[in-house]
Amino acid sequence: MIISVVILGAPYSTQAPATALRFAKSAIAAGHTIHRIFFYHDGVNCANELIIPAQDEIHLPNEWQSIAKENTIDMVVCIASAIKRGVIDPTEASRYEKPASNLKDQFEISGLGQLVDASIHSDRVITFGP
Amino acid sequence: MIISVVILGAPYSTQAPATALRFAKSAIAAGHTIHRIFFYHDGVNCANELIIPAQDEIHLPNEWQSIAKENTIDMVVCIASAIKRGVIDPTEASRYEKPASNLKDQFEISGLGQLVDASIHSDRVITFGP
Amino acid sequence: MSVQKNLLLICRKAPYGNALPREAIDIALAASAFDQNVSLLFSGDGVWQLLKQQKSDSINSKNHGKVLSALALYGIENIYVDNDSLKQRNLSKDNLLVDTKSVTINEIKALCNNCDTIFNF
Amino acid sequence: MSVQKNLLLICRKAPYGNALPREAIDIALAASAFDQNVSLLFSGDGVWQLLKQQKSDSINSKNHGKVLSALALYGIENIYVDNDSLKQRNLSKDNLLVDTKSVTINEIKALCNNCDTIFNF
Amino acid sequence: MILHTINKSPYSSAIFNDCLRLCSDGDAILFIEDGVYATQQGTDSYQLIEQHPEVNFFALAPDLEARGLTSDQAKVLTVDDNGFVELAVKYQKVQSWY
Amino acid sequence: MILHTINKSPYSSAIFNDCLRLCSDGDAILFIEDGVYATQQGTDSYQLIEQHPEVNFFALAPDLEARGLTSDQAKVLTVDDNGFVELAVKYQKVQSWY
Repeated sequence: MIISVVILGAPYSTQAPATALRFAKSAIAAGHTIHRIFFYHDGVNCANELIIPAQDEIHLPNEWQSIAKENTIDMVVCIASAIKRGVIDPTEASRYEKPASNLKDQFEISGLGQLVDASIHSDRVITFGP
Repeated sequence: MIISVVILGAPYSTQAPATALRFAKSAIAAGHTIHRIFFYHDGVNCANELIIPAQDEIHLPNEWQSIAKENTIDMVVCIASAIKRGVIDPTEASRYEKPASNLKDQFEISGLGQLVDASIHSDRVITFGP
Repeated sequence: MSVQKNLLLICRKAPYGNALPREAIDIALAASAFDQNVSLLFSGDGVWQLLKQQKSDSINSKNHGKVLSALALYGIENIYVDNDSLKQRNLSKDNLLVDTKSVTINEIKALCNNCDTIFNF
Repeated sequence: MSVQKNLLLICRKAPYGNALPREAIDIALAASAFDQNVSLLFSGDGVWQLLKQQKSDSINSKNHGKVLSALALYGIENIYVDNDSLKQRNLSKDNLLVDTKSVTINEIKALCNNCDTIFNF
Repeated sequence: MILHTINKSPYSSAIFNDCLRLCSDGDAILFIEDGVYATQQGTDSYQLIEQHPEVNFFALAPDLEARGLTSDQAKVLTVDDNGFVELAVKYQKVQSWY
Repeated sequence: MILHTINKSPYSSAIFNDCLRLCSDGDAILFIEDGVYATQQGTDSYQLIEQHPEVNFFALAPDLEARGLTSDQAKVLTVDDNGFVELAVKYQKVQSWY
């Protein structure tokens, strides 16, 4: 089955990105295809390269990065949600004259159309709320 | 009266930083002293220099920056909350080998002792929850 | 995106305190722009979103009522409101700024069962 | 920080779903390290924080029970639990991993009225 | 005497009930943000307000206005941001419910 | 048929009630994260579970374990992460309550 996942909660504040990660791993292990992970609302913080978790805690952005790489999953960060939360790529940084960018590799900033597209091309869309 | 403010909610996700801002402005106008603003939990995102609000929306990080500058208010961002949420200063960036830092001017990263200190030296501590 | 699906957005949260209600409307607009068949149901605290005379300048926030007025511009016409939720809040359709169809719990269940995807915000 | 104040921390939220309960305990530890007089009250869903046999490896999270065990190391002894909140959840003090004083609603009001600062988490 | 602030709708969150339970006589509750939805007449939460004359109820005007609400002023007094500060000063402690 | 997920405690949030109201016969509710606190016997929320035999109730095992809880398995079946995926596949739609 083709499954897409929506993440609305921030890592280290809510459990949403961690629960979604376990779900995605199990879905892949069961032979399903994760079509896209869409990061929306506070979920966009998963893509912040500057996150430094405590040493005894799971590194959620790295985990998402790995699972996406290994399984060629599309990881899309909603642009409207991201820029107002301070998660920006080099293009935004230069457009808005910001001193740096912080979007993690393997994540891509794009529009809500990618969520609509995911809902069209997936058999299931499952949301992990804050 | 000496008042300190604690902000727990993220800007553009919750109303907390906006409500706290109006409260702080009114307190100053009434002749009170704002001793310290302590940014904790998701409130630390107020200090993210990379935030780009929509054009028709209030720029909360800039507003906090201005009010602190004009009234010499201490704005402390909790280090434990901040680094796991990807808000870091140049010191943290170099310690953890991150490609950039994003702490906004006028904000300072420090420990929870600053919250305890604020509660000792203020007549009132008021928290704005997420 | 040539496939057209039936998408139901359930708006359950009050406006202003949290950004989720606005972000939900953005999804509706995007889906409509991509020719999807979008229905909106305002239920629970979501019915507060529909209230007339919101004056959000007082809290330096974008007016949610105006956000909702974009629904008509995007041709989104299937807008439902949960009748029980209105009653529980001592509200009637006269208090609402958008033209909505008032629905019973059984009609809501039918909406949920007949769509392809549900987003619950 | 030579002044000593009475600080009451009301822990009202369940652990794991959100970081706030852990961050509240961090405040208690910091206040104690700075010689403040710290009291903790577990009330509402906060009483779940005290449950024995939490095995949070299953969700890749730090064990909240172990976080609480730091309270004793920091010499925090005024730990109260809301008796009504326990009952409402069909729990008794036998289910709890920390030694707590069970308090009634009137005792809780007295705690609130007799401290200098309240943090509600 | 304590000033309690409540920032969530009583239809979605239990904090209004939780807060009322801990209120002592003479305490105040100020509804802010989504908390102001508790102040509307003819609802269960308004009944709860009426049942607690020992508590002083207030609502933050900018939050009412933003949401298209008014207060009847009978049981719930409206205060502006300056009034919020005055309440925080008048009461000895502020306890935030969220 | 719909799989509903609930991730908040029934003592703090109204979503368990709100969700039950919208459930059709044969729908399933999976308690995840803080939602699993609804599954404990001898409580009001457990009574609510017992009163809805037309709904299939599940709880996510890793979240129960983390919190020091167990399920009696009588009215609420425990599933692991693989079981969560199986439920999402078995039911036609997933609706998330948070």
